[in-house]
Amino acid sequence: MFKRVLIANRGEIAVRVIRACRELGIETVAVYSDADRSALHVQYADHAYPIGPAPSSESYLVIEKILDVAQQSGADAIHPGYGFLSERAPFSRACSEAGITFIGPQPEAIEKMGDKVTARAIMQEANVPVVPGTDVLGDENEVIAAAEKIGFPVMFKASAGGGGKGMRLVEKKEDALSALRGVRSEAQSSFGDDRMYMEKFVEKPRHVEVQVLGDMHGNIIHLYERECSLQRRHQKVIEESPSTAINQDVREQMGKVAVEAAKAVNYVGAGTVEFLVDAQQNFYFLEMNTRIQVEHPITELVTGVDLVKAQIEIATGEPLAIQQPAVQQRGWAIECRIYAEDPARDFFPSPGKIQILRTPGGYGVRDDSGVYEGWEVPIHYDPMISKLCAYGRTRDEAIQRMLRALQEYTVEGIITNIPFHRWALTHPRFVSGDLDTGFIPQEYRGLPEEEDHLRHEIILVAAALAAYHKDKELAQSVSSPQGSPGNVSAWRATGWREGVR
Amino acid sequence: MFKRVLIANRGEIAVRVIRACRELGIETVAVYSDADRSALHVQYADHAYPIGPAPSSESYLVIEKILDVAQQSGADAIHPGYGFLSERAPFSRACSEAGITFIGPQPEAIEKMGDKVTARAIMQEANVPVVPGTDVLGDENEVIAAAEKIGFPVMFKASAGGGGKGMRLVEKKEDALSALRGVRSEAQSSFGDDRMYMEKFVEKPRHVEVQVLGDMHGNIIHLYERECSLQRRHQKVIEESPSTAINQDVREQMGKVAVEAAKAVNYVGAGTVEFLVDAQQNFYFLEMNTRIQVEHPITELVTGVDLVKAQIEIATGEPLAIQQPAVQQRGWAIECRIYAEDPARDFFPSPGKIQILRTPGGYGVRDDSGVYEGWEVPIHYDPMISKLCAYGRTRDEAIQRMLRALQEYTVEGIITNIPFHRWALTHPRFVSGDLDTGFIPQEYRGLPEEEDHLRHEIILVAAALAAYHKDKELAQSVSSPQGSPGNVSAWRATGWREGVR
Amino acid sequence: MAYKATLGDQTYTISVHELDEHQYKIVIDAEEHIIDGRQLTGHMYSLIVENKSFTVDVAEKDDEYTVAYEGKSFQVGVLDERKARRGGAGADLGGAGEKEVCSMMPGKVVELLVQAGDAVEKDQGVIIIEAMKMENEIRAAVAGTVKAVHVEAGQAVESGELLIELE
Amino acid sequence: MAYKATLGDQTYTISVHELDEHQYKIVIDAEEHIIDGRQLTGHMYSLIVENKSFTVDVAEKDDEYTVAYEGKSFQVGVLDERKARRGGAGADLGGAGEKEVCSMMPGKVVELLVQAGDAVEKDQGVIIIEAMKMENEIRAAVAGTVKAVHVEAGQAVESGELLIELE
Repeated sequence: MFKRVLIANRGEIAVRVIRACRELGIETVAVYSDADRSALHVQYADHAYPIGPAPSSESYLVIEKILDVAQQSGADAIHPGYGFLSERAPFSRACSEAGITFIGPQPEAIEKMGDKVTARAIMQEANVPVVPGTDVLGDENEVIAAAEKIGFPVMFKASAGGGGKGMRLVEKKEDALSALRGVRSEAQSSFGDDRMYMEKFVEKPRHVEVQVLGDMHGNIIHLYERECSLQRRHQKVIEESPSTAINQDVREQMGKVAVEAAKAVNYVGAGTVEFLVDAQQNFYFLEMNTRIQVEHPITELVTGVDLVKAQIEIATGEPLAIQQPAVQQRGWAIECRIYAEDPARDFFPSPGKIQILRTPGGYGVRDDSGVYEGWEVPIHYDPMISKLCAYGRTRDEAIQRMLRALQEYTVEGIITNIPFHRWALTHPRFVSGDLDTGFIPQEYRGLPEEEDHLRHEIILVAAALAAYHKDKELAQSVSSPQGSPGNVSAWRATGWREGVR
Repeated sequence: MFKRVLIANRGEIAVRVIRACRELGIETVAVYSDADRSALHVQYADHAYPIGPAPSSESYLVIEKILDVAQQSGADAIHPGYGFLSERAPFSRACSEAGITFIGPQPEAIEKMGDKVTARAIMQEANVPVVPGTDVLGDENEVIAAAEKIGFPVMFKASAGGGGKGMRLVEKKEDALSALRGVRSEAQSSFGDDRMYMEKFVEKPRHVEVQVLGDMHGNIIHLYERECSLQRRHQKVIEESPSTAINQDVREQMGKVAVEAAKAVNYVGAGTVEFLVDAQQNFYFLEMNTRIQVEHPITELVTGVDLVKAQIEIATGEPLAIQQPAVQQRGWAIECRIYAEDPARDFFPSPGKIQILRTPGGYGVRDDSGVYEGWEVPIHYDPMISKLCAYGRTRDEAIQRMLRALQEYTVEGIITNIPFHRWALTHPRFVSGDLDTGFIPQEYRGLPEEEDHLRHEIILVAAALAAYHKDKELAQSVSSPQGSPGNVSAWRATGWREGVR
Repeated sequence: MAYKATLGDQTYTISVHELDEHQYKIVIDAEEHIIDGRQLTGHMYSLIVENKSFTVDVAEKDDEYTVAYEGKSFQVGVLDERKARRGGAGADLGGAGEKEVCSMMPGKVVELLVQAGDAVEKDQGVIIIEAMKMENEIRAAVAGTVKAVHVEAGQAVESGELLIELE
Repeated sequence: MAYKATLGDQTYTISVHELDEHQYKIVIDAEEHIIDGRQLTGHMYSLIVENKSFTVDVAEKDDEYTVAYEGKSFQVGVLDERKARRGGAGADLGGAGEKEVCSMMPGKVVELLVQAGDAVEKDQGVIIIEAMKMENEIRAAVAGTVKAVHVEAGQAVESGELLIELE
């Protein structure tokens, strides 16, 4: 087992990895940018090293700085989390060259899966179903011809794309040329690579992904699926496991296909094979994420397997601790990503100081938080402050438990999307499992107005009482300037209001 | 389903029941004594009613007051939690008479199981193994004769006893008469009933109990066992499920016997059949608790069944939602009861104001708390402030996760037994599962002294920095009396220290 | 004490009478409530009103109270009656506010979409601010002409900072 | 600034030098440490010392600091050097304390096991206090004779309250 692991990340995933290490008796090394000196992951780690200015391009993304700290701190392995350097083959390679274990797949697997066109070809070779589409396309004529052959609607996709960038839906021939220019320029500016290809657009698609684990001894297993159809701007918002999109036959088949996909690149570590599923439960390979996924906790809740620990054990060369037949789904788990954003104002980001934080507890509730009361959520990183998961014996129980947990979850000082989650979880289409990736744009028209007389009364009563006490306090301090302030009720609240907009 | 449930309890179990109700869409009614106006369960409930002075004999134990509130508030059912009125047959009966559903077994089952001698006779009738022993005994001669027949060591037990009261171990004949007088007077003063009986004392006994659920349609299932051998003064401190005391055969057999025991009293609701297990894995019926048990969460974690919800569903007349073959143990769960008591000073109670509370999170950690930061733990009730559970795929994982969670758990202002739990969970006998009910008195000799140079340095550094900032602040306030205190670092801490002893 | 309170677009007359420790009679527009109110800690308060239990967080600044309840925040302006007669804060912000485009969050100016002298429509995007890895377009609340641009691309801005003035 | 600090039965000489914002040099008995220290919130502080990360809670009262770290609390008496020379607080409590039997917790007196004039042995139980449903026997720290009993059965007592005096 490793002696000391460096976590090349921040926020909740850094805390998640630190917890796994602690449970394995491994020391942890945190790295932090100037904006993160007071961040939670720095507190939780045994060791902590500064790595530069707030922008991640000058800190968390700088391979040399991470490796320097690894060497200084005596770390024998690096866990990259997700995002940042987690899917950069050069980083994986640089780790090996520095004699430090990269907790993740080999650079070759990252490279193969990182290039969409290569991945597609490998998958076709391995008989993994892919969305009908093309190889890399050349000039405009070739693009138009390919689109007509596949049949509109089609998706134009950047070959180096990912995370929702460099994609465009083209509904009819007339739109093709401007879409082509758009994708190429976005691909060039975002990835430095303007190659693109094309896929058939799957209508009412659902996003279902399969978790896999592979060890260094050639064993690869899957841990069933997660459904991530609830997305906004291609960012997942709510995930669940199992999926309501597929029946048990398709589920088993999809698991087998995911294992085949991973085998095709001799995959080692934790990875996720993403599929598009259509209304007939046909599924098509979309891409493979060669890292731990944000939404991994719901798989842990349903299968009972600690995926981050599995990653670490695999990286030490241990064979998988669990075999395929022992992997069983039990119950249902849902994850709501708690974002610092305002669902009432087009999801504008809402960084700032968390003045009040009360997290839910009790049975079946899991909170993976990256923040604490009193911390100022910085503007430099993504707005996810926590992942709230609910587990239940049935999907209905998981939904009801999540609603209960959301009700207990109090965050003040910044605005969060908690009210959005409540809206989504009570939407008839969500309740019935009738989802697709267009759900939010189709259904969300802002938060419902709740005209509630009782609610208004409580708000008014609370404000009036606070005002009354403020006045009383003022009156007393005037009449007895030497009076101890401790004798006065402290109804008057200060400070928190500073952070309220 | 019920419309509104009154919870005739306080603390974490009241919060637990409120959460279950909320997830079922049921409104909740809290009751509170004068000491509990600001308690957590009052905040969590939809409705709240005062029921009198702090002593529970004048509030939580007064049947008429509870029923009054039930009627006033329009509650159609009452959940009694554990302790207080939960095992009082007259309360169950009074509820029925008032037309309010008692969420628990019928009064007859409570009565039969509440009287140890009656319960023993019923169990023998049902072929449930009991510890060799006697019926109710008469005069001294009869007691001595019975003890000699069974063979020392024996246990003298009050017929109406429970919860560790009215029990005495008698090792040899010479001790018998004074023990007899002791038990009788304790039984008379505690239960108003001085009848006593006798049992063979099982050496190195382990306490293993089986959770059962019975519905109104005659279905009774078990949800496997919990081991509760870690006790101090007959109070459980750490529990786990499964138990390391028994093998799979014994486990299945014990489950079947527990169902037989429950069937013998036509049991309806959630109940627990407690057994003593000896070193040869013989098990003997000890008693049946006719209520939800403090340690029910570990069964929920291992089986995936929400026991409090099951109680409520059963009380509405629904058949059990789960059948015996579907009940499966998966993984391992441990519960540590967090008590406000000082493990360094003979576990003296430590009520007071909770100045700082930071609870652990992440995968496999469940905290059922009855308190919050800023609350003053009252002197009137039992010292349990929270139940911390850890779940793991294996026992080792559960232990390591619990240690990690205990490390994250911060409570200041009052003293807790968290350091005791760390000691216990790392004790070689605990790690190897070599437990019996004498573990704590045999092994615990106070907290280990950790002479750690680094720790001392950190303590000194923190205190010195705080002193430095206090001095700096004082100097600045002297030199610029009009200066805004906001400009000065707030290193100087106040308030919390008030509660520190 | 008597107050004028503003919540949303409604104004209420409220009076508060202390009956006993923690016990209050509060009259909102002639509707009477008996309240048991306790400060639990910091900004957290427990109110029991006719045996219904509510937990709220309250914060105050300049006679504006923020009350957070069940995951939503509400702004309540509270003035005592004398101040209210004089016309205190919270009356209104005037129409001027709409002509000022302010940042809705701290962040960095990515791009200016208009310059001084440009005509803008209502809801037209005028500036892009980046925060938390997201680019957010800020729009004009009213039609008008750009009078002044107070920031430049690349600049860091605070929440509420004036970015662009229209006329 | 230079201090005398007492932790357990040891006394240390400590000096604190502010190098830069949040950066300090702290010398404990000639051992030098460079510290990055931040107040995170309330009583919670983050210290990074030679790239090791520590989170502690600190509270102060009358030159006595309580430092909570990893679930344990430590008492540190800190005096600046001038005060220390004058012999300030924290020196010692004197032998008198041992002859005073005080309540270790708030609770209720259940039973007095001794009365004025009784001889008591060291560790002899002298009074039973109930708190949290538990009866707790409080013992004499030294042998002696009961000089005065300050409470009676049934009475509520505070933590630290003087119960019985010995002589």
